[in-house]
Amino acid sequence: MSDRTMEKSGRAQAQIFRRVNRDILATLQRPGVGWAAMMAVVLTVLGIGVIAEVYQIKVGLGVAGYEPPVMWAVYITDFVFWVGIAHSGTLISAILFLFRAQFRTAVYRISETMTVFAVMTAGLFPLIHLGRVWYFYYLVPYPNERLLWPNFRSPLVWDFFAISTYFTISSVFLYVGLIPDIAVARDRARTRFRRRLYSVLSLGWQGTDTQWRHYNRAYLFLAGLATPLVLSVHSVVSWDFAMAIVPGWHSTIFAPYFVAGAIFSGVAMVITLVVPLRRAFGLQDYIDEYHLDRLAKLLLLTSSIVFYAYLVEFWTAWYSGSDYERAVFWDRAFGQYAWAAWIMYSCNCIIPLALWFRRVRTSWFWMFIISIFVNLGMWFERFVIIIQSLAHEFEPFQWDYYTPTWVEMAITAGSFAWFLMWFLLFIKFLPSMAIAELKELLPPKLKRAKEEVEKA
Amino acid sequence: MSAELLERGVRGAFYTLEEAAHAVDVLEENGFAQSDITVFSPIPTAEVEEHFVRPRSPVRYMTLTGGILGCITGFALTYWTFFAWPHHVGGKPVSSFPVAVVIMFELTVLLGGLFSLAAVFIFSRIPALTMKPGYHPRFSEDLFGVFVHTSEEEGKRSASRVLDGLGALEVRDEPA
Amino acid sequence: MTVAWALLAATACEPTWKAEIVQDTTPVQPLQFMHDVHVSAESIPCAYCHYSANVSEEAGIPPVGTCMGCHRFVPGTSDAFRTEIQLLMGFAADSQPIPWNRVYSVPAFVQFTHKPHIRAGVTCAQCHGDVARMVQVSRATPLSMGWCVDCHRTNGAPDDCATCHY
Amino acid sequence: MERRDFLKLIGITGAGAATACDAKVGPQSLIPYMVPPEDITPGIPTWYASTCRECPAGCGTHVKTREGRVIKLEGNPDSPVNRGKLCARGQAAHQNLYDPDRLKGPKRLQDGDYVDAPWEEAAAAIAAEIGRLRTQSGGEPGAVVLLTGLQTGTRERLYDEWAQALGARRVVYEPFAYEALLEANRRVFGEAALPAYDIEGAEFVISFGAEFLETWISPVRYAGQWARMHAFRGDEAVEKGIFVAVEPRLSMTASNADEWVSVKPGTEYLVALAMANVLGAGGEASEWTPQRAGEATGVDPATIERLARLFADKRSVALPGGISTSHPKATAAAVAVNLLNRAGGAFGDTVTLSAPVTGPVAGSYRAIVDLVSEMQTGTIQALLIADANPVYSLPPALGFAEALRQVRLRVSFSSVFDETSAWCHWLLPDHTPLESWGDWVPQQDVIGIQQPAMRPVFNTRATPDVLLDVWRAIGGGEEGAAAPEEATWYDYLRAAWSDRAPDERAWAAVLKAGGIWEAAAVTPSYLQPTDAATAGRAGAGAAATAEAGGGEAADFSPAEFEGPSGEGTFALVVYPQLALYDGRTANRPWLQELPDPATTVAWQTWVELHPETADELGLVNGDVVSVDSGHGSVEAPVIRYYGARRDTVAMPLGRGHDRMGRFAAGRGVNPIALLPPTADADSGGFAWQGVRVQLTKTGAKVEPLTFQGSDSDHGRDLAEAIPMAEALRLASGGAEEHVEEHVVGEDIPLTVERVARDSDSESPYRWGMAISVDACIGCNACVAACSAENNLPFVGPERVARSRFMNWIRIERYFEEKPGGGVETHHLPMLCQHCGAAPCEPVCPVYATYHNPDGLNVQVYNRCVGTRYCSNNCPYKVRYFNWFQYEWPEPLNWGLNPDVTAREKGVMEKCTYCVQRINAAKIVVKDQGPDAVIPEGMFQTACQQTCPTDAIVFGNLKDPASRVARLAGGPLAYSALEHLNTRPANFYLKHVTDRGGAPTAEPAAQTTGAH
Repeated sequence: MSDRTMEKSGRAQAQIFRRVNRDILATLQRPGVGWAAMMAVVLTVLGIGVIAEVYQIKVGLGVAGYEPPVMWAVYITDFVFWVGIAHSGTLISAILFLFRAQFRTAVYRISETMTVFAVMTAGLFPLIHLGRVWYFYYLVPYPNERLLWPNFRSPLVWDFFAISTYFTISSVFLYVGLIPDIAVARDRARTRFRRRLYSVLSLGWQGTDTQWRHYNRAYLFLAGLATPLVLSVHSVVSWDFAMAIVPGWHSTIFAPYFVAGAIFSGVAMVITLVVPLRRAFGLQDYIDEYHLDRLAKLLLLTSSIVFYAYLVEFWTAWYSGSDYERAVFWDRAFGQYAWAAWIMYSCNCIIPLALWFRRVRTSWFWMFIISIFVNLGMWFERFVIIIQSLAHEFEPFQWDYYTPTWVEMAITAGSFAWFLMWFLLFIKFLPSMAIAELKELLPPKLKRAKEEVEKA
Repeated sequence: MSAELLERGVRGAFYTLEEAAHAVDVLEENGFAQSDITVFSPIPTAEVEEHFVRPRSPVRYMTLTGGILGCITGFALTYWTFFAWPHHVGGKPVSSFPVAVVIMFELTVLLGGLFSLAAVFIFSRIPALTMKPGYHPRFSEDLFGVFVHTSEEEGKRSASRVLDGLGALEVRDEPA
Repeated sequence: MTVAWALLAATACEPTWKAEIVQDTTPVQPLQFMHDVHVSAESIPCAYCHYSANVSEEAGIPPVGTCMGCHRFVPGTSDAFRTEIQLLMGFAADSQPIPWNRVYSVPAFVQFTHKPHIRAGVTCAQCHGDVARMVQVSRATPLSMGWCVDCHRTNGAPDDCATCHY
Repeated sequence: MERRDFLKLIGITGAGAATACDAKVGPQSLIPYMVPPEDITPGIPTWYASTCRECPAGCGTHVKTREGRVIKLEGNPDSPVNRGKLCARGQAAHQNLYDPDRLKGPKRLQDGDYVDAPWEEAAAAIAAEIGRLRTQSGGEPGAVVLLTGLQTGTRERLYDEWAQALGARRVVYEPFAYEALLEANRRVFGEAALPAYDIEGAEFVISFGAEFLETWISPVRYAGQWARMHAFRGDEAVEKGIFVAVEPRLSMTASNADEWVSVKPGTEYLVALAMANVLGAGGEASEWTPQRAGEATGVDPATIERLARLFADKRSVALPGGISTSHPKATAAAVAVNLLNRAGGAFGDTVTLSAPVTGPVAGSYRAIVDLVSEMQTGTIQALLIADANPVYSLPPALGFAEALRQVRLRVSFSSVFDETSAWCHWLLPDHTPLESWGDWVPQQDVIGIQQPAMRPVFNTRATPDVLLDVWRAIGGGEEGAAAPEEATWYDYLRAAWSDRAPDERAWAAVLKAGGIWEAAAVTPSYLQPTDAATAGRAGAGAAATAEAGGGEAADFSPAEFEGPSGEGTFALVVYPQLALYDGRTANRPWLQELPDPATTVAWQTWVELHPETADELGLVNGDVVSVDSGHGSVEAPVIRYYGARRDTVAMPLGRGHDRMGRFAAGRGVNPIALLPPTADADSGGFAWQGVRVQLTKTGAKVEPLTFQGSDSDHGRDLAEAIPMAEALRLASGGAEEHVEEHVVGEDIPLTVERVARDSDSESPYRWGMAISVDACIGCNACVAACSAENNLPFVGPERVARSRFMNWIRIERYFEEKPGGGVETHHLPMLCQHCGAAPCEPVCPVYATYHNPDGLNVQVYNRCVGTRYCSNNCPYKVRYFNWFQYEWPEPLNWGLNPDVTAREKGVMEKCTYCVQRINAAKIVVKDQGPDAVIPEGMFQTACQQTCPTDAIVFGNLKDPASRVARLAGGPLAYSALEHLNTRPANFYLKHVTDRGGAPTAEPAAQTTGAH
């Protein structure tokens, strides 16, 4: 390569780098009316949720629709749903990082933030669901005057450890990834407040070779640690159910089944968030059909696993010869909660079959629609597993039918608002794409743009 | 280039990481110690690392330490509480290793991760209150910087010559 | 996040039993009964007044009649004493019980019983302090769960939860 | 309500010795007694023997008080009536005492409002008014009427004397007065009395509509007798008796029968008649061949013949009563059953007049009908009503309320403001029985004493005292006797007892014993076993009919049900519900919340429909239907019930009050509104049955407040049954046939030895239970006892609708299809199993539930954070969560047991095996040394204590000699959901079915109720 072509190529790269900076930092511009309107809606819904929760604490958990034997209901459904959402983030950022899957670059930041906020949302529900939330600290192992410790045999204590570890590690992972990009924002900040903010948050990052060297190592190890963690967290969550003797819960398939389901729902949520975000911020050059196609394939893969797990559940129930298992699964498909089960089967197994078609996989519209259905389906999956199994347990005297109340619906809606509030704040204050990594591995469209500049 | 900066060294800027890495090689050939050369990069610098003969990043040891510590803590915590006030539950034995494994695993990951974070902070010298000399905001944007720490006039001349010879750009604040 | 929750929860729901626990370790009594005089100087055994401690869960608070058994003949040796004894006479004359204030109390979910403790040879002072030297009775021990459990373990008493909580 | 609050009130309630002090003293105060009452030590319960007055049965009670407050009732073991047992109503009796809606003092009507009036003023005013009326009417008796419920003993004597002395008339009105039985017995025996039925001594019991396990005459006594006759526990190889119920709906009593013969309402007795005919009774009975009776009743003639043979072959008794003797042909029905008893040789054997039950009250409905017409004509000037609520319990068509308005002076002595009080000028609340002196004669040779267990809660006054005051104020008058010398009711009572208790020592002994029980043998000569009876049980000749009919021929035609007919019309059966009886107990929340044993409905009045009928009408549970009889109509939700006949609907009595208090008013409907004021012509008894109704779907829907999820146990090892023959073989040492079991580890099948090891090796105890499904009749007495002992809150209908009931013990009622058709009903008491390998324990994150050294599964309320994981993981679903802070409206909270923590919202709770009683026993037993062990029977759990059939046996499984260990090690023992290997400490004893007689395959015709 002659010096001249090299220089031309270098100039082209710099031009593209500048464009990356410009495009991504553009998302941080002063929020517009649309953003403010969305925020207003979100805060209102959140407010209603908070009121519902305060009312529930004051009056008692009975204001929710619990109907024994359904002692866990929508709150735990929400909990598992949000933990599930949290999973694809770390999967995309950590596992795909280790596998060097290039398409992750464009979407990993969004999915990581989604992870952190989803864990923050999920973490609320075990508390909301407690009968005496003001004694939640009984679950924390610390020396106390009662000389009592938590029971480490309880999957709920494992949950406490798993969720807090996961929250910590994924926050660390998100933050470490953000440091170089915050430095970019710092260097281009226009207002004093933002400059201050980003200076503090970037911790004085300069992108020197030494910093990058340790940074790369640490990032790799964090990815390495996060990978088993992401698998373990949803396994632990699944053990909340699998360790119980409830027919419909007590199953060895639960851990892999839950992990696959979590990734499934997480990828769907990524798509749900990315599609409007790309449009709103004009990031078409960064996220394109290539990414969508890859995400769709991941969705299809996990959908197939989930589908398989559903079928296996029925098969094991039949093959086990256990009357209780058989009764629960018969009831699941044809009983009082069949409506919920069939929503779940349609959304999670039937509708994603459309992803076998490339035209669907690369269609923004259809992918968005499918992702919404998958989200819905996965919420109902947890609803069915938790509520239907409990409603049809060993004791026929105690079979019953649960319906939620406004309090549960308000709190569920509030949890979405809580999640979206953080997400909206994030996209306006921190770079929602990995600038440094985008520069390193240009997305296809930018690569083509670079080549065009070089040719010119 | 400000006078203050010039007192501490010489800076050159390049369009590509390859050029910057090449400059490092040439500077070394010209007798500059690796420890005196800093490369600023807007992108992760996996390639550049090959040009430096620097010890392997010690982050790994911190991660390992954190992990082992977490594992031990997990075991100690569970077993201590088993016997601190033994309660019989579900007809199971008072101590139960499989239970400890879960806690051990979680704490391994937790402390491993936190120690890794600490390692980045410690070894990358962040949070940093002052900026390293030779930095320019465009190094977080589109250019790669090479800064040679030298206070001697001759060194400065030599470094400038080398960098100019390699086609380094004078860094200007260009509008983004 | 959790802190926020804790605050919310704590403000919304102060545990009801906490309000029922005596917070004041040295409450002012309606009349200044002097345990020191009665116990040390007059050597009256505790069970003379607290009559049901060895048979019941409650120690028993003496009726005014018990006081008057002696004070009909004991008018008091000093003005200060006489004032208090006059108060007592007042209660007796009006047939009004004396509204004492509690010094020791455990939450409602603790089923404490005096009898087995007395049978096991626990002295009154072990829990109630050296009342013989107290002018005004004040709480001498923390009555916390750890405190109970420690003593139970030291003395081989059961540390099963259902000993006290049911 | 906490323990300390008790202390604060010691001064108020200390049996009269203490003077009142400010009730608003805070919980941090310590209020001593002024003078400590001799029988009260703070912290130690004081017991008083008394007599239960919740129904006329008169069971003996022991009333437990703490610091001067009643906290629990238990049966008096010495009373021959109930032998230490109580029913659910008895267990809830102190909710009457602490009813927050009781009248708090005397009131009089002034300008449309009730205003407080002092007792003296009340007595004076009433005396003046009565005096004036007497003068006006010129001493004509009958202008003043004292209307009371059934009374016996001294109180009845006082009422009668009072009425006589003041020229008044006494009318006795009791809704269920057994007039037809009395009349039939008068015709047969020449004496209008209720005979003693020896259920215990019989081998074959056939009941014609007599709900003797629920409400009929003396249910606790009969339940005990029935259990001793019928329950097979496997501890002895003696074949037990057979029980057959002939009635138009599967009542709780019928559900315990080995065979329920479903019969058209109003024709039950034709079965009896045909049976008598088969046994050769002749006379009137000879017209009723099994074929003819079969056509009229819908019962297969072969069944009638088979039952007749059984009746003849065994020592038998036939019980007339309940719904089969409360229709327009009631007396004929009772005579028919008498004929059967006669023909089958039961007279003088299992049916005797040796100890007739309670005082005769013949004609009580007839008397009230007369009274109404007199009131309408204005003859009655003053009406004083005590212990009766006729406005509620009489059909509105009779017009009692309207007639009442014609009376010038109306006085109510009811302690609650009920439907009748609402029409009265004076409300002079009586003490509740727990505050009163009195006595009660449940049968000729038994007198129970009633003594106040605590000072009156409110400003109430014993009605006899008020009457005495009135009497004294009026004076003897011209022809009236002077008021008795005794100043008070107590003195009067004491004087009446002077024969039996001449001195204070004897009186104290009576009070301690709770009454006097003599085995008086008063056997009228004509009831001596006749030749016919001794010669052969089937041998009564034709002459017997005339003799048995007492010369007055009975008209044995089927009872006609009037009212609409055709499509969508049904015969209506109304029946007293077990918890609410005739409605008098409706304001007791525990009883409102007590699930009905048959339908498991609480807080509601329902319409029972057979599921197939409901399907035809397109009705599901909770669909509100309008029930119209032509005399009135009510709306109530449908409950589909396999025990209903296709041609019949049934409705329970007891609800539908519009007064009485917050728990009763506006709750459910009163089916009495549907009934015409028809009486049985022969006896004058009210015809509770006898009307047809039209059902119309209203389109409205309410939540059916049933407790039961599924009617079947789906073959899960919950309620297990074994044929009698097999049970006998096993009990006499036969080897168990090898059955393929799910083998889960070496512990299956569970043995009592294995379960006994599930406690600390150093602990001498492993508490456990042996619960006989065969003995359990589903009466829910245990539920009420548990509520009282363990401070179980009532949750109210809204929460029952969400299955949030809090009963630590519940009776699961499962139907099982019999191989030959028909249904078998199993009553399965379900409570915490205190498992050795409890699934609930390891999942609790905070050790709030764990296994204690004595083998209890302990729930620590104050440690619980409320994850509810334990409940999810409990296969028996016996853990209950406090969804709210459950409230005890003052003074209901006075009845809380201070030894049991009242739980806070957000915590889980469940059966503790009455750990407070275990701990109390431990503390006491260690007086004998640190290693002393609680002996068998030193204490009982509340459920065991009250179980009328002794279905629950609690004890130490580690003691091989204990009754529980022997039963649990017996051949009938099994564990619920055994193969889950939770190692429950509760062993169930199988339901013993297929007793001799009932064929294995039954003809379809008679199993209309089966499904």
